[in-house]
Amino acid sequence: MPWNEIIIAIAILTGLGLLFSVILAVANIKLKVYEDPRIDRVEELLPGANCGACGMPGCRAFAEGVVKGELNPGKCTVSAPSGIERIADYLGVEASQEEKRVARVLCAGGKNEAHNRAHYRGTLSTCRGESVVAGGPKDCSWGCLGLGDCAEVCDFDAILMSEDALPVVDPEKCTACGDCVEICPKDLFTLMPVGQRLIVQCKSLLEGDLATDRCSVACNACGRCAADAPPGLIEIRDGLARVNYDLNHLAIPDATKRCPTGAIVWLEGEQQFALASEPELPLGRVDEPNYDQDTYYQ
Amino acid sequence: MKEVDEIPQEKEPGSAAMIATLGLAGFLSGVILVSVFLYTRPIIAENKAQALRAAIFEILPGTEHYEAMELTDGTLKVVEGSSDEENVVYFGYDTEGRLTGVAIPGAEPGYQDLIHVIYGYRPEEGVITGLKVLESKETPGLGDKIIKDADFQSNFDALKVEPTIEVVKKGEKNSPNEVEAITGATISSKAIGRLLQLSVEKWKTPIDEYLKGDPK
Amino acid sequence: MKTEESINGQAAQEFLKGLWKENPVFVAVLGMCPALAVTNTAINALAMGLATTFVLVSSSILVSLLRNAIPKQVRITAYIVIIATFVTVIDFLLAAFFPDIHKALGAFIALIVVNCLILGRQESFASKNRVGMAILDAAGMSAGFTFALLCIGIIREILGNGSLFGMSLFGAHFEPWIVMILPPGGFFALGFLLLTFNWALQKRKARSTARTVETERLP
Amino acid sequence: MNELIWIFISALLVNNFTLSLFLGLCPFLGVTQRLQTAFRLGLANIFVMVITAIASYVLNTWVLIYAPYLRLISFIIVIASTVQFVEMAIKKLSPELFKALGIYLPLITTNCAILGLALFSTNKGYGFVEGIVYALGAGGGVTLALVLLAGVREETKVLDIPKLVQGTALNLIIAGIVSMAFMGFAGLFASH
Amino acid sequence: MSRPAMTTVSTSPYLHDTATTPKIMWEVVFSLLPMVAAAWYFFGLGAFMVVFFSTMGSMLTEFFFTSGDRWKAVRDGSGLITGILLGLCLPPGFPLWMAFMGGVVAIGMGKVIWGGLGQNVFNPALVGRAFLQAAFPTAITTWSPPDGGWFSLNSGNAAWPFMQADHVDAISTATPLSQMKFEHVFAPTSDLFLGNIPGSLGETSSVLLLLAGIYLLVRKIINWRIPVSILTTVAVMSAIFWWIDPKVYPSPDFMLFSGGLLLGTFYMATDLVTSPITPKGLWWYGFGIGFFVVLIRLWGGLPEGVMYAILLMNAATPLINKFTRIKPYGYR
Amino acid sequence: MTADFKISTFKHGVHPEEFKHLTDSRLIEQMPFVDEYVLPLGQHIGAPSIPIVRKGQKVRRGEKIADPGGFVSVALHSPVDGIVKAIELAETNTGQMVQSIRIQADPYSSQIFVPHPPTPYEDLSIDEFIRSVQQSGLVGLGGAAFPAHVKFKIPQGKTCKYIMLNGCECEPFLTSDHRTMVEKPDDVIHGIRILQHFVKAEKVFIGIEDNKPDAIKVLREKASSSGLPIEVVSLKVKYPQGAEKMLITAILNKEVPSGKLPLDVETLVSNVSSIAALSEWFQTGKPLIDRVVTVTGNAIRQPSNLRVPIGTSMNEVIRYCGGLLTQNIRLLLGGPMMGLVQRSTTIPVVKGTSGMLFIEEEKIADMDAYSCIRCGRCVDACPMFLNPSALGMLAKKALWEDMEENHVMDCFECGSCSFVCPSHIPLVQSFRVAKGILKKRKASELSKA
Ligand SMILES: Cc1cc2nc3c(=O)[nH]c(=O)nc-3n(C[C@H](O)[C@H](O)[C@H](O)COP(=O)(O)O)c2cc1C
Ligand SMILES: Cc1cc2nc3c(=O)[nH]c(=O)nc-3n(C[C@H](O)[C@H](O)[C@H](O)COP(=O)(O)O)c2cc1C
Ligand SMILES: Cc1cc2nc3c(=O)[nH]c(=O)nc-3n(C[C@H](O)[C@H](O)[C@H](O)COP(=O)(O)O)c2cc1C
Ligand SMILES: Cc1cc2nc3c(=O)[nH]c(=O)nc-3n(C[C@H](O)[C@H](O)[C@H](O)CO)c2cc1C
Ligand code: SF4
Ligand code: SF4
Ligand code: SF4
Ligand code: SF4
Ligand code: FES
Repeated sequence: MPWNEIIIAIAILTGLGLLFSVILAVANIKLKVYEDPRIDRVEELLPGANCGACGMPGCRAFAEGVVKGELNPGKCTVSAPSGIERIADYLGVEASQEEKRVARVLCAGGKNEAHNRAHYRGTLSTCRGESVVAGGPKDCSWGCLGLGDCAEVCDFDAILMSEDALPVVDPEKCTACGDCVEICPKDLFTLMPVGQRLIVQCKSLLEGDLATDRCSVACNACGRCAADAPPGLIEIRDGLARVNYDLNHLAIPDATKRCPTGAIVWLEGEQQFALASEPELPLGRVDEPNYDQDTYYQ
Repeated sequence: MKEVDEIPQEKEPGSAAMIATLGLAGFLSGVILVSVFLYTRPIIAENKAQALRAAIFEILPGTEHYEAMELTDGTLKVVEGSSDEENVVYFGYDTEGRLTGVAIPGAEPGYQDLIHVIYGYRPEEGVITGLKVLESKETPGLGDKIIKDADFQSNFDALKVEPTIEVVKKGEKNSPNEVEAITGATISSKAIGRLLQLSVEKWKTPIDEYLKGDPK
Repeated sequence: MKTEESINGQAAQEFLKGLWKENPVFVAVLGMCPALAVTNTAINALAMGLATTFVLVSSSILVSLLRNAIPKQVRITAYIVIIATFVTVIDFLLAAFFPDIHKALGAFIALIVVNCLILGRQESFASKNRVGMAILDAAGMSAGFTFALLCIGIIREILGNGSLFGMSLFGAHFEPWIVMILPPGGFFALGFLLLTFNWALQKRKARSTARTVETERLP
Repeated sequence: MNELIWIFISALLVNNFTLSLFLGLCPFLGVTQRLQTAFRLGLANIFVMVITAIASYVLNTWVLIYAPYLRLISFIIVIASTVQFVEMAIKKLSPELFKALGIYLPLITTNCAILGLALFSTNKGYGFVEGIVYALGAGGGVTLALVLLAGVREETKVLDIPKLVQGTALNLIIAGIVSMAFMGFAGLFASH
Repeated sequence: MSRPAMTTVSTSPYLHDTATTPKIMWEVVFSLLPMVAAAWYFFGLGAFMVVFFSTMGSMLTEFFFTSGDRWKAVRDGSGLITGILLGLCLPPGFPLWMAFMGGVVAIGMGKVIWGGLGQNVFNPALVGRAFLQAAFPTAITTWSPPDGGWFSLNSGNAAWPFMQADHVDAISTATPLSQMKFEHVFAPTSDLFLGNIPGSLGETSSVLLLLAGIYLLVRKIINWRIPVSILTTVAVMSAIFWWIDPKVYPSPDFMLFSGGLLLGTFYMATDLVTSPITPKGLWWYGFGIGFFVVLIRLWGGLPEGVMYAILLMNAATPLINKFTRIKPYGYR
Repeated sequence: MTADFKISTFKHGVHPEEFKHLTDSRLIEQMPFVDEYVLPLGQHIGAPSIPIVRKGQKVRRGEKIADPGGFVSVALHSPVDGIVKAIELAETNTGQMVQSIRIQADPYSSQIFVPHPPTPYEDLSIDEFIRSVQQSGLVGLGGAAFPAHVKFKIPQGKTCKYIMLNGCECEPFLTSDHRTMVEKPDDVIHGIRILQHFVKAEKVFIGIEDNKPDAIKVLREKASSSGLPIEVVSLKVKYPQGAEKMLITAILNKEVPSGKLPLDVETLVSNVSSIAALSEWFQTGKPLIDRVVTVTGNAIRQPSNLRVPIGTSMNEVIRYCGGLLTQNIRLLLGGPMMGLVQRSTTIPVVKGTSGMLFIEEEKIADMDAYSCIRCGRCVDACPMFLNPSALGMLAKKALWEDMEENHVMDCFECGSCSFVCPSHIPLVQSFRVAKGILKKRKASELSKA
């Protein structure tokens, strides 16, 4: 047996191991820097492949971004979906809870209710694009142009365009990020607490027939809702019914009953979604809801 | 989800644990590696030697055994085992102990990277008797014809090194010191030519001197 | 308490995910260097796959066994030592018993150490799971890796050399597409494989969504 | 001097680590979404490569002469620990530098290009200066490849790339085309 | 209430220049026809067939793989340019099936994958050509000399698909550039100028190329900065080395008129889509191409580097655009 | 360097066909009075005016009917003798419904404006002058309808070395400024005299494109006899020569820094017609109750230059000009390059209406759009030296922040880039969109902060 070689080999490796572990141990004590402990936790939940597929330089950097809220855990394409969920849940636990707000659309004049005044000819078929050309083809100059810029911009797929070419917000998916508020050229979105159920879905300042000539569901400022509602809740100002949400607790569906055009509505069912927080997920869930294979390849 | 909380909150490991772990890992790995190494070393050495032997027998026809010689301070000395490989050549002898030629390894940049070859050289006649490419990254199907192309290889059946080795286009060879290039791989062919020329220049004198001093 | 069946199911899942759903090459885009560098022939691809399998499975076992003993700060170094040991072992073994393959794979055997896939699996799986699961995971991942390498290797060898596992396919007059065994060919082969998979997935998705729409329409 | 230039050019262009030797592809395909990130990763790469060249020279000269077959494992231990140490040091001493470069270090430690550099330069028998020049060339080549790909990828954000192709598939094809373009450098300065 | 008649609205401006993208493309196609004719004249029918097959390859790919309006894509003429240019940078005896495949790769990998016209980063014709060069290096460097027969077909042309060409009649000659590189023989400039030399189909006649280039410049289809900077860089750099050692290094006029430099300069480097858009960027781009051409020609392993130089600078174009932003009015 | 031989211009820009021959030799006619006038309260940039009349109230021609709604706002006057019929929402040229005063003309009135004696402007203090201009309802007639008095008030610490009169009228088709210069050169010169009295500039330039030699000639004659430091500069015909930044660059060879005003390069730019109107206010007391409008295009029977009372319905203008040649037309307010397309012809002429352009719908070719081929024509056209190609591609992907970084906010929407783009990419349109979103974002950030 060439003991000599054996001893050298073992000595070299043990020596290197010891040497560097000492260096690292010292460094670990001397060069310690405080960091948010959640970063470690998230890093642990990540695959640790340091592959960079998320666009960040390594898992730790990604974890930092996630903890800071700058990144979506879903950007990690290597992690199994359940892992991503766990991270989201881990961080979600610490997120503060207030009443959920959602985006509401203040126009009900889809293509069947509100007609166009002009043909638009052009290759930029977006609401924004049309709105800079004579304010858009729609006769009602406040109304939704129906080309779905809002649906396009929503990162959470919370907006779908209805057959009537009107956006429909899914309150469950909406995170009140405000992107749709920003994009809509007609300023038709507002973010409001889900508890506000009495909504005037019209922004037209025209009164009477002038309003309803342009759109069959416009608010014509007849004042019936204001009469039927508890005093002070609804006011007619500048040709439009306006709900005073400071008195929201007084709101009742009856106010909408006599509206001749249906411009004021009481949200119910799917559109309402009054639950303040999401229901508890079942423990140990490993299924993959809505998981999209395509995201793997992005 | 509650699962998260089940992940044990590790307490800060002490430095001693770190040092011990790595030291131990090094130790164990040393043990494993040295055992595998000792077990495979003779086999690998045998493989290598066999490959070398095969190459030498191929480029020095009639060789029965060979001897490694190292160039130190301008003179050739017999060496045992491995050594600085750049300066080692192999003297081949036939069954009767007559010199069949010298196998000389060499390397030169080709189209992609260094081309490593070993070639047989007969000092008495000043001819190259064969060439084997040991390693090349030349383009498969093009530059790597220097390995397989029979026409190209036949250049080195008896290539005169005097006055100098020249590379010419295919079909233009008309004297024994010329190498016919491979069409479409002129660069690789030229690299071989250059390699041989430089290598012969380097080795000719020491070999001649050695043979003069040691007439076998 | 989990039932036997669900454990089996989970085990099968751990193994299968590596083959397709979390395939290291096609999906996670890990271990790209060997996947492209040594896949110019099918046989090299297979050999590389098997060598990686050996290293991945053995080191996963060890890491999983030692997962509670290794301090956090030095875990990467410790894993690397483990991996490097196994790589050196397979390097010696190949050199001793398959010298040709050893030569063809060249430095890329040594580079298995730094194959992102292997360290990644230790970090994300073996160090957090029991040995059984770790083995299954490693085996699945290696199988997926080998499978992917083989796919690429087969394409590149057929097009770039007109042969498969060294057997000539199209006769002597075939004009090989040399580019396929050159570096760009590696990129192209994997690129077009991914393209094809995307296409197939999209097709399948289109079909399945078409079906759901139909069922929705039923009363 | 000529020799050094050849080593540099060869590692930078002719035998570009990423595009012709297939080393360090994971970050090449992963961390090239943004130009700035890619460039910094490249710089960090150069840095680690130089450290590696030094470390491997030290190991080769003073340690591994006794047991050359331990090369792989010794290299990897030394590189991994040194980089980890440097990372800690930078983090402590200069948080800005850490933000700019340091966070890329873990991504590189476990990267083929680094170990490849150590192994290749040992195989080629490079000395100290040659080793460092080789490291600079190789690191420069990796940076070049990273930056080129990142530039093109940033551009693809404004292009109408079909959905089918987006992502890795396109990156690979871009890499393939750039790699074909780099084939033009083959044999550069070799015959002179 | 009766509704007013619907009017039509669209965005300003309501006046437009007469140039349209298809018009520009077709004008380039027509300017290429003399080159095709010259190729036929110098090399015979085979040369035309090479151009024809590469064009068919690109047009068919364009048609079958374009998503969206495929007729519109085919009609705009840009695929035709790609096909013709690809054909023009292939050697005369090139197997037709390879030329066809080049067209497929050019459009498939160089254009369709990127989303069609205007979206590609690399010059499609050169992607095709680089692919062919890497796939079939022997075939693409087998040059037949100009032979003058109007209907002569080279036996290389007729190889079966996917099979090797057997060049029975191929008296493979060296192009002026490979003579320069491997034998240090420099062809006389007058031959280079008129086109009586072996080489790719479109590379041979400098006179025609110059005329076409001037036409494109005058019509403002191509940006003058690109040819000016490329040609200046090549001329200056080669002049310096020629002055150092005229035996080893070729003269500037040889460098300018040999190989694919003029074709590349006037038609390929200037491809609108794949060249930078900022004025300063165009200078850098041209300089880079010139520099790489000289580098590869003088010291590289390959005799010709125009294609690689352009592809490399194509890859750098997004970076160039980014770092040579135009300074807007009011920021100076 | 004598002024006579210098032909100045700016860099980049485009050369659209001019079509000025349709109206450039037609004298300005007075548009007859009609039954009803609609006067939107927000015809100008800035706060809307505040009505001071009630429904049913009688008003006289030239009587003030609305006060300025703030400093950046002007008064509004009745263009006719008549009765206020309503104050209600009415559609205007922006496509928006705006509060407007509707006046029923008195059919029995002679509608004669009784001139006041000239105001002795020399006696006014600068503040009185500014207030007086604000009361005259004068806004810039060059298109933007920016309250003129705001421009005339040189803020503390700023100096104004040059006054520059913009007589370029670079938009194709339009000739209203041209005719004003030719027919009312004295008003222009007198306006300069008044303004010069308060501003005291070193030099007054009148920039005129050299396709209006008659205007150049007559103004040069008048200028030389005026005793004022006026130089009439002949400018190369190039669009958008009339944009104030381009005008300044052409004449002074200076650039207005980004986000800054001409005053930052010590210059005051005003349209020639605005200055003529200024002179009228001080000489006769006539506020801005009418303006010259070029009615032109291939779809109107009688292209003309008309002096139209503000508030006249466009339908009436069409009727007066002999009607439309076809029903299928497109109406643009302003020129063809920057003009605003209209959805209907029932809107009033407002202070900013410099031209009404009727184009046959069939003559507007349907344009196939292609991807940007990066031909760089837009880059060579953009007078602001932007990169419309890059901006257009960013806009397509809704990358607004990147567009801001690429200076989209400096774009003044001249349309040169869209004009030259061979791929017919709706460049300006998407820049308007981007600017809209960015402005909205900034506003919401401000309100949050
Ligand atoms: C992809 C590719 C690979 C090449 N590989 C080699 C090679 O391995 N060896 C070589 O000498 N030339 C190689 N070449 C260079 C060309 O074939 C070159 O034109 C040739 O060497 C010139 O020789 P010729 O004068 O016989 O045509 C390659 C070219 C390309 C495009
Ligand atoms: C072959 C050729 C070379 C040119 N060289 C220059 C030149 O070196 N410098 C230059 O300013 N214009 C040159 N021009 C003119 C330009 O095309 C262009 O007309 C000029 O730059 C106008 O720029 P501007 O519109 O920004 O004023 C050249 C034109 C051609 C056709
Ligand atoms: C693209 C563009 C073109 C313009 N063209 C003219 C023009 O031809 N004549 C003009 O008087 N003003 C034109 N303007 C408006 C001027 O920039 C400037 O606002 C005006 O001359 C100032 O005078 P005012 O306030 O009296 O209108 C143009 C503006 C832009 C943005
Ligand atoms: C001046 C000019 C040069 C062109 N050059 C090329 C070329 O070299 N290769 C090519 O494939 N297409 C060329 N085209 C066509 C077209 O621009 C090209 O296919 C686009 O890259 C496709 O998106 C050219 C077009 C023009 C107008
Ligand atoms: S963005 Fe506004 S206008 Fe467009 S569809 Fe949505 S709500 Fe309607
Ligand atoms: S864009 Fe944001 S606020 Fe609007 S619907 Fe989507 S999630 Fe809600
Ligand atoms: S003019 Fe049009 S096609 Fe040309 S670069 Fe500009 S946007 Fe692109
Ligand atoms: S519209 Fe804007 S971007 Fe286009 S040319 Fe005019 S200023 Fe430039
Ligand atoms: S395998 Fe080489 S970097 Fe990942």
